[in-house]
This record gives sequence, C-alpha cells and structure tokens, in this order.
Amino acid sequence: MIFGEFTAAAPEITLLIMICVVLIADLFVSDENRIVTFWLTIAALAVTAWSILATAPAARTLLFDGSYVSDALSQVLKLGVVGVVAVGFLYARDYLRQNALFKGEYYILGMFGLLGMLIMISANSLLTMYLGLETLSLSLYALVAFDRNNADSAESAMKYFVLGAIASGSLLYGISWVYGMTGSLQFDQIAIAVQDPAVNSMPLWFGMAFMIVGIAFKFGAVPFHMWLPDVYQGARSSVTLYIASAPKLAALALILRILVDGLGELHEVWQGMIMVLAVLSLVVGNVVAIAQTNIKRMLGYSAIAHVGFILLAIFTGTEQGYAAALFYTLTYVVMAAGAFGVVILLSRKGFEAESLVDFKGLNARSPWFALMMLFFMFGMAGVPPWVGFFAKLNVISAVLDAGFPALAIMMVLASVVGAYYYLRVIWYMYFDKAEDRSVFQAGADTRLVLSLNGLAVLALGVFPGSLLALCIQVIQAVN
Amino acid sequence: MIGLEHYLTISAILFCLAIAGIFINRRNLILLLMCIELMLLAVNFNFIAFSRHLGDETGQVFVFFILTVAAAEAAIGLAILVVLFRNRRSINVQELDTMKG
Amino acid sequence: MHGIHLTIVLAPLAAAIIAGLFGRQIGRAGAHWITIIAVGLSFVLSVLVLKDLYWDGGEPANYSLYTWAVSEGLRMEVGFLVDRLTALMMVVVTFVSWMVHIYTVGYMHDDPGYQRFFSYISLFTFSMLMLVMSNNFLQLFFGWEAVGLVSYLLIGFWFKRESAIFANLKAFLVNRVGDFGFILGIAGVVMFTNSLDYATVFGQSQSIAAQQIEVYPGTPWNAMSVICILLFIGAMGKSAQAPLHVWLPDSMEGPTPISALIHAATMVTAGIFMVARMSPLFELSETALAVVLVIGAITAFFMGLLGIVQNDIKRVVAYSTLSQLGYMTVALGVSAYSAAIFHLMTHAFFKALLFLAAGSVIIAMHHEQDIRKMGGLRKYMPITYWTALIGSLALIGFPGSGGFFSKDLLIEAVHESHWEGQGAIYWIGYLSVLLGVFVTALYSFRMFFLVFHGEERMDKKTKSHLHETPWVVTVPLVLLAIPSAIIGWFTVEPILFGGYFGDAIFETERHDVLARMADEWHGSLGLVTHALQTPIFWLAAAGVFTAWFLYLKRPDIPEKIADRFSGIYTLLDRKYYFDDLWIKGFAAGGRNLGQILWNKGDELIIDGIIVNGTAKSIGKFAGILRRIQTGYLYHYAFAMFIGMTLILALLLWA
Amino acid sequence: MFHTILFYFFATVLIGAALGVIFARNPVHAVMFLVLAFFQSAVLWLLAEAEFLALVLVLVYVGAVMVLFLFVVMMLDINVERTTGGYARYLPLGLIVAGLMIVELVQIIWLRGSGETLTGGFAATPEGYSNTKALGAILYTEHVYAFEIAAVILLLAIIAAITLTMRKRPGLKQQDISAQVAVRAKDRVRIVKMASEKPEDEQ
Repeated sequence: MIFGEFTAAAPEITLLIMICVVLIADLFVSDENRIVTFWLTIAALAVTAWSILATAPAARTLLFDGSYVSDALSQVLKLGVVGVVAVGFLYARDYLRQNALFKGEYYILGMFGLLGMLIMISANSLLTMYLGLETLSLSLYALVAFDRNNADSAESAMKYFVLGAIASGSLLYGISWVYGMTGSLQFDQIAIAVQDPAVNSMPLWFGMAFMIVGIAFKFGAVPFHMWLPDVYQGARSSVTLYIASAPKLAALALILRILVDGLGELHEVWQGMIMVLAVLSLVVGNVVAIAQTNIKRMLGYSAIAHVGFILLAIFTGTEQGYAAALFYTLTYVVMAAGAFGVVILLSRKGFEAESLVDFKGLNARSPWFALMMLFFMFGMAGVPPWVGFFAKLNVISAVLDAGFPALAIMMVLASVVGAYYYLRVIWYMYFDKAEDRSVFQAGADTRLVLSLNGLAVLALGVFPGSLLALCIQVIQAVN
Repeated sequence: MIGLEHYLTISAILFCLAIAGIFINRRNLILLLMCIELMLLAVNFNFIAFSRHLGDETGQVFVFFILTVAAAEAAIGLAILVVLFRNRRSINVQELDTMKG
Repeated sequence: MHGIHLTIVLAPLAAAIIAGLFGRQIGRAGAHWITIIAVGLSFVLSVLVLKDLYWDGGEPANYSLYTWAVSEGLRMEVGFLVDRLTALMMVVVTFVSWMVHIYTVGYMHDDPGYQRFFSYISLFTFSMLMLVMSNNFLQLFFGWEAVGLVSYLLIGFWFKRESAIFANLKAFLVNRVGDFGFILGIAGVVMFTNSLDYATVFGQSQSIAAQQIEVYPGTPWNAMSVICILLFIGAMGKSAQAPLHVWLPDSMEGPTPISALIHAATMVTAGIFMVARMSPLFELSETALAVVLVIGAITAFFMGLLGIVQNDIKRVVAYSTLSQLGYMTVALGVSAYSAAIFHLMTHAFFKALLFLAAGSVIIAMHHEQDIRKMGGLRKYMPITYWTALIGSLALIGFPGSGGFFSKDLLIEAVHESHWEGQGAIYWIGYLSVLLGVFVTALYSFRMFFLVFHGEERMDKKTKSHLHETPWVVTVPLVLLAIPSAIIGWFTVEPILFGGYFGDAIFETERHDVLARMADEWHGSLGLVTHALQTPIFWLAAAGVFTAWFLYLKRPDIPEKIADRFSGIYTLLDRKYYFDDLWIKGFAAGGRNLGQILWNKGDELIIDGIIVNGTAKSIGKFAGILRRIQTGYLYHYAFAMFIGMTLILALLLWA
Repeated sequence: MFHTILFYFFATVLIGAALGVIFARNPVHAVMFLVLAFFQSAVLWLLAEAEFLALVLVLVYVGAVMVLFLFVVMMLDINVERTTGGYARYLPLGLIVAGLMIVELVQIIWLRGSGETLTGGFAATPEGYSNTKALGAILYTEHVYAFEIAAVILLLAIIAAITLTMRKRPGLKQQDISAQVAVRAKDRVRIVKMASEKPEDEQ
C-alpha cells in the first residue's frame, strides 16, 4: 500500500514524482555531467516499471469516481510503453550528445509524454482520455521542435501541431455529442446508455464519427496520415524513434477503450468506417513507401501500412481480432524501436544516416548490426519465422474467421507489395558496395540492448505462444 | 424559446467556419492558430448546451479543462511558431513545403 | 527413430551456424569439413530411415515435437511426418546436397566468400529437409519461405554483378507472387478445417469438397478447387511453371553448385513434392487437376523450345529444367503422382550431374559460358565428357538410362489417363509431352555437340590452359553419373507398380492411371526392349540426329553437294531434302518459334508487362500518390476535412 | 422574448466576428475579432446560465491567451501586405467543403435527431443554485484526477515553451541577480593604504 487508497494509480503517481525529482536534480547538474540526468531518467523509468508490477491489483479496479481503471490490459500496455521509451532513450544517448541536444529537458519532455500515455492507457472516462492524449501530444509537439536550430524540425513540428490540434478539435466535438446523447463520460456508463435505442441513434453515431477522425489521426490512418511522413522525416531521429514506437500502444488503448469498451454496442456502425480507413492505409502506405529514398520517411509510410493491419484486426469486432491487434501492436513497436535504433546508431556528429543509400554495404562494415537490421526488416515484411509473420497471420486469420475473405486477400497482396521496399534495405546492406566506411560507434550497453531487441524479433516469432496467450487472456479479462 | 438546438447550431456554424478558415488561409500561420481557438470555442458551446440540457455539470467541468488545455496548447503552438520564425524568417504557410512526397 | 529424424535436420543447421558465424575462426578448411561431414551424416541417416521404412517394414512416423502456439483452437506445431515419400525425398536431397558440397570445394576454391557459401548451402539443406519432413502446413510454409530466402541469398551471392542483383530480386519477387497464392491456400485450409495438421486436414477433405466459397459475392466456387488452385499457384512460383518461370533462367547468375542443388535438383521440385503430398486434396478437384495439367503442358513444351536458342551453357540446362518440371507437373495433372515423384528423383540426379558438368566446363574455360566459343572439349576433359554424355542420355530418355524409365512411363501414364470430361485438355497434355521428347533431344545434344565435339572455337590462351578439372569436381560427377545411369533399373518397379508409397499418396479409383498400366508391366528389361516400338524413342533419336546434322555435319554438306551430283547422292540429297524439310520445317520452325516466344513472349509479355509492368505500374501509382503529399499544410488539413466530410456523408446518406 | 432577441443579436455578432477572424487582412485585426467573438460567446453562455465559465472565458482567454497572441503577432513584425490575401482562388472550394459540413450538421440537429433528444430547453435551476459552487463541488472531488492532470499539462506547457524559446545569446549583457546580491565589498572596492605624502612642489 504505497499510496493508500490510490495504490492502483501508483504508476502515474510514481512517474510524476520522479519527473519532479529529475526536473529539480537536473538544475544542479552541469553540462559535462548531464549523463547523471540520463541515468536518473532510466532509474525513474525502472521505478515506474517496478510500481506497475508491484501494485497491480488482482482484479479490475476503478479509482477516482470511475475515471481511472487498472486492469490486465493497462498493465501490459504500460509495461510495454515504459520499456520501449527506456530502450529509445538508451539508443538516443550518444546521438543526442553528438548533436548538442543532450539536455535535461529532452528527458523531462519524454517522461511527460510517457505520463500522458500511462494516463491514456488507464483512462476510463472520455475526460481522462482527452487529458492524457493532450499531455502526450503537447510533449510530442515540443520534442519534434526540440532541435531549435533545425528548420526542418520546426516545420514538421508546426505541421504536426496544427493538424494535431484539428484532430483533437474533432475528437472533442465528437466527445461533446457522445456526452450529450449518453449523458456520461465514463466508458462503462456509456456502454449501458447506448443500449437504449433512443440514445443509439444518428446523432450519437455522428459524434462517434468525429471521434474516429481523432483516433485515426493519432494512428496515422489514411486520409488522416499526412502529418506522419513529414514528422518522421523532420524530427531528429531520436524523436522519430520515440514517436514511432510507444505512442502506437497508447493509440491502441485509445481505440480499444473508446470503440470497444465504450461504444462496443455500435460495432456495426463503426465497422464500415474503420474498414475504409484500414484499406486506404494498407494501399497508400505500402505503395507510397516504394517511392521513398529517405529511410525515416519510408518507415513512416510503412507505419501507415502497419496501422492498416491493426485497424483491420479491430474491425473484426471479435475477441480474437482484438487480441491479434494487441499482439501486432506490441511486436510492431519492438521492431520499429529496433529499426530506428539502427538508424540512430548509424548517424554520427554532423551526419544523419537518413538516406537509404547510407545503408549500402553495411554488412561489410558492421555485419552483426546489419543482421539485426535484416531481422527488423524481415520482421516488418512478415517473413517467417520472424515475429511479423506471426502477427500478420493472426490478423489475417481473425479477418477470415470474421467472414471477410476478400479483405484477407487484400492484406496478403499489400504485404507482397510491402516486401519490396523492406527488401530494398536488405539489398543495399548486403548486395551493394559501401560508399563510406563508417561503422557503429555505440557503447557496449547500447549494443547489447540492440542485439537483444533484434533477437527478440526472432525469438518472439519462433516462440510466440506465451505472448499470444497473454494477449488473449488480457483481452478476455477486459470484456 | 431558445434551447439546445440553437446552441448546437451556433456551434456547428463556428466549427465549419474554423475549418474553412484553416483551409482558405494560405499565408499566415498565426491565423491557423486562431482558427483552432475558434474550433475549440465551438466545442465548448456544445458542451455547455448539452450540460445545461441534461442538468449535469460534468459537461461544464469538461469545458473548464478544455480551456486549460487550450491555453497550454496556445503557449506551445506560439513557441513553435517563434522557433520556426527564427529559422525561416517567415511564417508563410506556403513556404512550409521542404518535406513532401 | 525420433532422435534420428532430429539429427538429420539439425546437423546441417548446426554446421551452417558454425560455418556462418565462426567462419573466420575455423578457416576455409574447417568450414568445408564441418558442413560436408554434417550433410554426409544426414545422408547416411536418411538412407537408414529409408531402409527402415522399406526393407524393414517400419511404420511411417507422424508426430509433433513442439507446440509453437495455440490460437483459438488452432494448433501451430513443429512436427515430422516421415513416410516413404518423405524418406525418398530426404535421400535425394541429402545425397545431391552432399555431392554439391564436395564439388563446391573445387568450384569456389578462390572465392573470398567461401565460408559464407558453405554456410548458406548447409542452411538450405536444413530448410529443404524441414519442408519435406513437415507434418503440417505451417512448417511447410516455413520451409517454403526459408528455401526461398536462401535461394535469394545465393543467387545474389556474387553481389558485385549488377545482373546477379537483378536476378535475385526478380527471383524473390516472382516467388512472393507464388507465395501469395500459397498462403491464401493455407488460409483457406484453416478456414474450413481449423487445423494445420496434414492428417486432420486430409481427414476432412470430403467435407471441404462439399462446400462452396464466395470470394466475390454471387459467384460460388467449389471450396476444394479454390484451395487447390491457390496452393498450386504457390507451386508454380517455386517450381517455376509458366508464367511464373521467368526467375529460373535468370537465377543462373548464381554460382553453378547452387544451380545444381537448388535450381535443378531440390528447391524447384518442392512444388511437385507439395502437390504430391496434397494428393488427397487435389484428387477431389478435377478442376484443379485440369489447371495443373494445362500449366504443366505449356511449361513442358514451350520452355523446351526456348532451350534451343540459348547460347549460354547454363541457360540451356536451365530451360531444360523448366521443361522437365513441366513434365512432372503434367504427371501430377493426370493423377500419376508417383510417376511425377519418380521423375523428380531421376531428374535430380541427372540434372545435378548436367549442371555440375557444365560447371566443370566453365571452370576449364575460365568462366566462359558461351557454347559458341567452345567445341572439341572431349579430348581435354574425358571424365567430364563421359559423365555429361550419361547425363544427356538420361535427360533424353535413352533406353536403359535413369531418365528413360521415368520419362517413358510418365508419358505412358499421360497417354493412359483418359477420364470423362477431360477432352481437349488430355490432348494438350499428351501431345506436349510427346513432342517435347524431340525438342529435349534436340537442345540437349545441340549443346553436347557444340561443347564437346567439332571445331575448337575457343581462343588460344584458353586453349593452352585446357585440362581436366581436379578430383573434388570430377568425383561428384562420377558419383552422380552412376545413379543417373542405373537408378531406374531397380527402382521403377517398386515405386510405380509395387505400391512403394502406400498411403502417402492418394488416388481415387477413377484417376488411378498407374494401376491400369500395371497390367501391362513386364519388368524393367521388358520395358527397355519394348522401347524401340514406341514413338518416344524415335522422336528422341530424331532429335539427336537433327542436332548432329545441324551442328556437326551440316557445315560440310553444302560443299559436298556442290562437288558431286551423282545418282546415289541424289537419293541422299532427297533424303537430305526430306531432312531439310524436317529440320527447316519443324526444327527451324521450332527454333524460330522458340526465338519468337523468347523475345516476344518471355521478354516482352512476361518480363516486360507482367513482372516489370506490374512493378512499373505500382511505381507509377506510387509516384502519383506521392504527389498528393504536397508538403502544404492546407492540403493536409484539406485531406482531413475531406475524409471527415465523407465519413459523415457515408453515415448520413449511405 | 427579450431573451430570444438577445440571443439572436449576440449570435449574429459572434458569427460576424468569426468571419472577421477568417477574412481579416491584418493579423492584429484578426486577433481583435477573435476577442470580440469570445466576448459574444461569454454573453451567450451567461444566457445559458453557465456563469462561471463565461467569466473564465473572459479572464483566461481574453485576458491571457489573446494577449499572448497579440504579443507574438507584434513581436514577429510580419509584413502585413505580404502575408495576407490570396483567398479568392481557394475560397470556392473552402466554402463548398464548409457548406457541405454545415448541411450535414444542421441535418443532424434539426432533422435527424431522434424525437425529443435534441430539442427542448435547458434544465431549470433550483432556487439558490450557484453555478460556481456546483462546479467547485465536483471539480475537486469527482474530477480531482483530471484536475491534477490539468496541473501537469500546465507545468509541461511551461517547460516546453521555455525550452523552445529561451536562449542565451553570446555577447548579450544580462543581470545576474544572485551574483549581484552575493557580491562582497572587498570584491569590488580595493582600499589601498598608503603613507600620506606631501606633494613636493609644496615643500
């Protein structure tokens, strides 16, 4: 009982306290010793992770008059985001140092973003969800613009900000309608209210449509994806890693809590919209990725395509589908973190390894990390036995079981197209001559974590059983 | 009798004007930020109207938080704007096209 | 037995890992010793397994080793199904692989990627064994992808060559098209049976065949036909059936040992093996069988024609591989699964032999591959010459050789396979395999004569260095030549007529072609003596003769004609005219047709429009979609509003 | 009746002000129009008996946020002629989309609302009801979690804004107050003791 009756909310409380500690401690750290802030941050994340594990209530627990929920899903997702953020910080350490970005504020903003994600994951009311989302978004806007002397960063931050504000405006507008029709902001009460046919009518659906726009924006689903490639490209690589990984898990929480917990009854209404978004994302993401020469941008479009898969898993409206979406997102985040990790580690002072051709001949320079990149690329492409294959298989079988063979064909076709651009990276790494001879310059700890990350992509693919079982169990516990 | 539907209509009109403003304004970024404020104002109208209609204060509490967040958002948005201006010496929307494709 | 199965699979894997990761530490000799020993061990154990199953009357094993995951009642497992079909494949795969390992020691002698190469081919052996020994669809797919991956790595092994890179990309992409069908087929199986296990799925085959599926609303198709055709699309990719064959000739960019192992003897036959393994499913869909037959017939005949016009020694062999794969596919199409597998086996030996012999020639010629620049190599390379002759004879089905039994009976099986509702398809199949015999003989011996006989057309420098290749190259040639020559004599009876496969292959009574042929079976010797009475023999002989005439004899003939016009020679002349008609009308016609097919069909339509065209149009599409991303904030916002409006409109008015 | 007239009056001015924001040529004017819009909204909220929020809107929005906007507009000193205008080309498309949206929304509000749900007046407030008190009562109890998060967001905004915009320019003279306070007399003034001598010429 750390926080008395609020023990179930320990992760958020702990993290907030730790943020304040780091914020104050950072004041007394000189620029040469900034590494202290870094290790304090890692310690803060470790403590947060510990508090998630140590204070997990046995059963689903509601707090703060029902605006906070702690359940199995929230614990899994929280551990996921904390872990991925920590790994991302570790990959970015040397990069930030070389680019004169190694400042305490970076970590503070990163942790605020993490706090936002935790709040979203545990939100049980639209109000909490909105505030968590804003905490996350505001941190992200600031992080994207973090390199103040970089015009591209500022440009992409501006785009992200304006479009993000429109998206949250739309989300809010939708929330207002849902609130007006159901008279409540809490998901469980909304779920009860929509059973009334007078409530479950056109105005409510309208509100839901506006909310889906906001959710789709967060995910980066077509046509609300336009910000994504620009931000991936414009932000510094370490920030791109941050944006590309953990927030996807938060977005999954957003969609699961709102559309499944709250508006599950309206499944047939939102199904069509989600399907349109998903199919468009699959097509646009995969096709446009082919034409890219910048790897961050390419991975951005690939993220859009992956979102298509996640949305199609949600689209099925079955427990199997939700579990597949959870599995897919968790494993995708691991792969994305690793892929951007390689991009970051390949960069050095004054040089961003952003272009695809920078990967030429990587195998000759750093064979082990070329192999890790191969793991990430094959994982994302869905080549067995890497985990991406299993994740895709899960989604496809969920879609088939829900009775949509044509969509399954679409998905397989899209991944065939997608294989091409992942393969191009491998092609450059293995079958092309290096233009420069630079090698990885990373600390032993970073190398170790990257290796573990790569091997995890393989190991999860070979032994997906326990993770899959966990996903299914978690989803069943929620419903 | 002025009631819910009138407020909702005002809100809808404001919302659409904000959208139109964002789209047709191609010069000044600050105007975009103002249009976003208009959009949030429209949302607030909705909340207040529904809250009063339902006789439930939660909606008004939501408005309170939206105002708070919008203030924070404006601060960060303007900060980004300043950073952008320092780098590019311009806040012209039409010149924000370095990244595309 | 379980331990033996596991050892067979894991020994090459372990060797591959050691040679791949610790190549620098163990050195070149270490890399080849460890992989050769490991694959040799697999071979010996495979023979033991075969012995146990066939001579000692052991029961087929079917068991799961490890449960990978259980999802919604669907068990995903790793397991082995080792019956006689599997055992045969295991022996063939490990034997050819072993030979190729030894041969590689000589062939790749000076290559800087020596250890990497050994690692890859051992890894390939592991993947191929996983594929053939699988007892479920998922593992089959894993093996399927893994062999594709290694093949991809190996085609691009010499990655400094632009053409090698292009070839390996092409191979990968074309195979992805096949895999797309394959995985949909597997998905279909799962959809109807909720199981991946062969035994379970085969047990429910009747119920699948009774169901219908609507891929597009309103047009119900038979579920079994859809599933089988989808699975066969996978086989088309891997076994290079038209129109997905285009990657195979290009894959010759890889080192020759690879061409022998992967692109002739083993990986490309995975599709044939898979269809045979799925015989309980294919048997229930005559539609699917008809598709298989037609695709196989097209491949068998037309790919053979293309072989006539090639000048690259390896490409000639590659097209002949395509044609022979077509033969096997035709056999599958008429439900003669055992004939297909039998041909697969003999083909593995003699085609690996031919490739390795071609490689031996290439080494001797200092990596010159153009047969127009060879000639008269017989006296320089006697061992290569004789082994290549045995291989070529086996390929054309010379009576008594390994290829004779399989090919002759395969054609006979096609001939016998009349069942109701087959109609024109039967004739397409039969005529293509029959006429294919002539074509095969023509191109095989055209190459053989141009390389080993006739004028020596190479330059002086090469000529001065010509000598027989070292023993690591010739020993595998000899070891492969022996089974190529004699394997047919004692295997034909058990495999085709002795019920060797038992329950491994399923044929409905209506399709049981081989049982009908069994009545006329009078032993191997009988078949050989009977051979002279069949059109097959005479077609092959005509092919060889034509080749001889065109490429060895013909250059002199015009002069002789100019010299003498006596009566005897008029007759000869007339005969010559007859031959000329035969040659110009048929062979040259075929030659021209081949040229046209190659230029227009292969290069323009298939390469140009289907493969590159699809890639290009996707590329164009990408370019257009890319332009939507203008970089302007208001366009981005506008896209969002359009999306928003449309979603609302959908709700309101749809 | 008076209530209705007031509503329509202020609503009209509100819409006009919103149009002004969009079409103003000068960004300073646009800010002023926005201020006007907020004032009109505050009045409309008062009419709806949401007094507390009406006052907060004026205090927070007009008092703080809009001043910030004005500050930035003036600080950046943008050339007015260069940055405004150019509407005509895009106006029709923008109006079509906005118009379609309005049609959709109005359809929902006036035509497709199911029965009574979207029409009707506001709930009556009991005697002695205080809007501020009622909000305060739930804000610090039921919504305490959200309230804390709002505090976090404000802190975050402070940190983010400072991180992005504050910079130390080299060569800029700044006061260091703590150094000034901590200074001791002996650091600044040196008292030199020397023997007093008479100038020589006086001798």
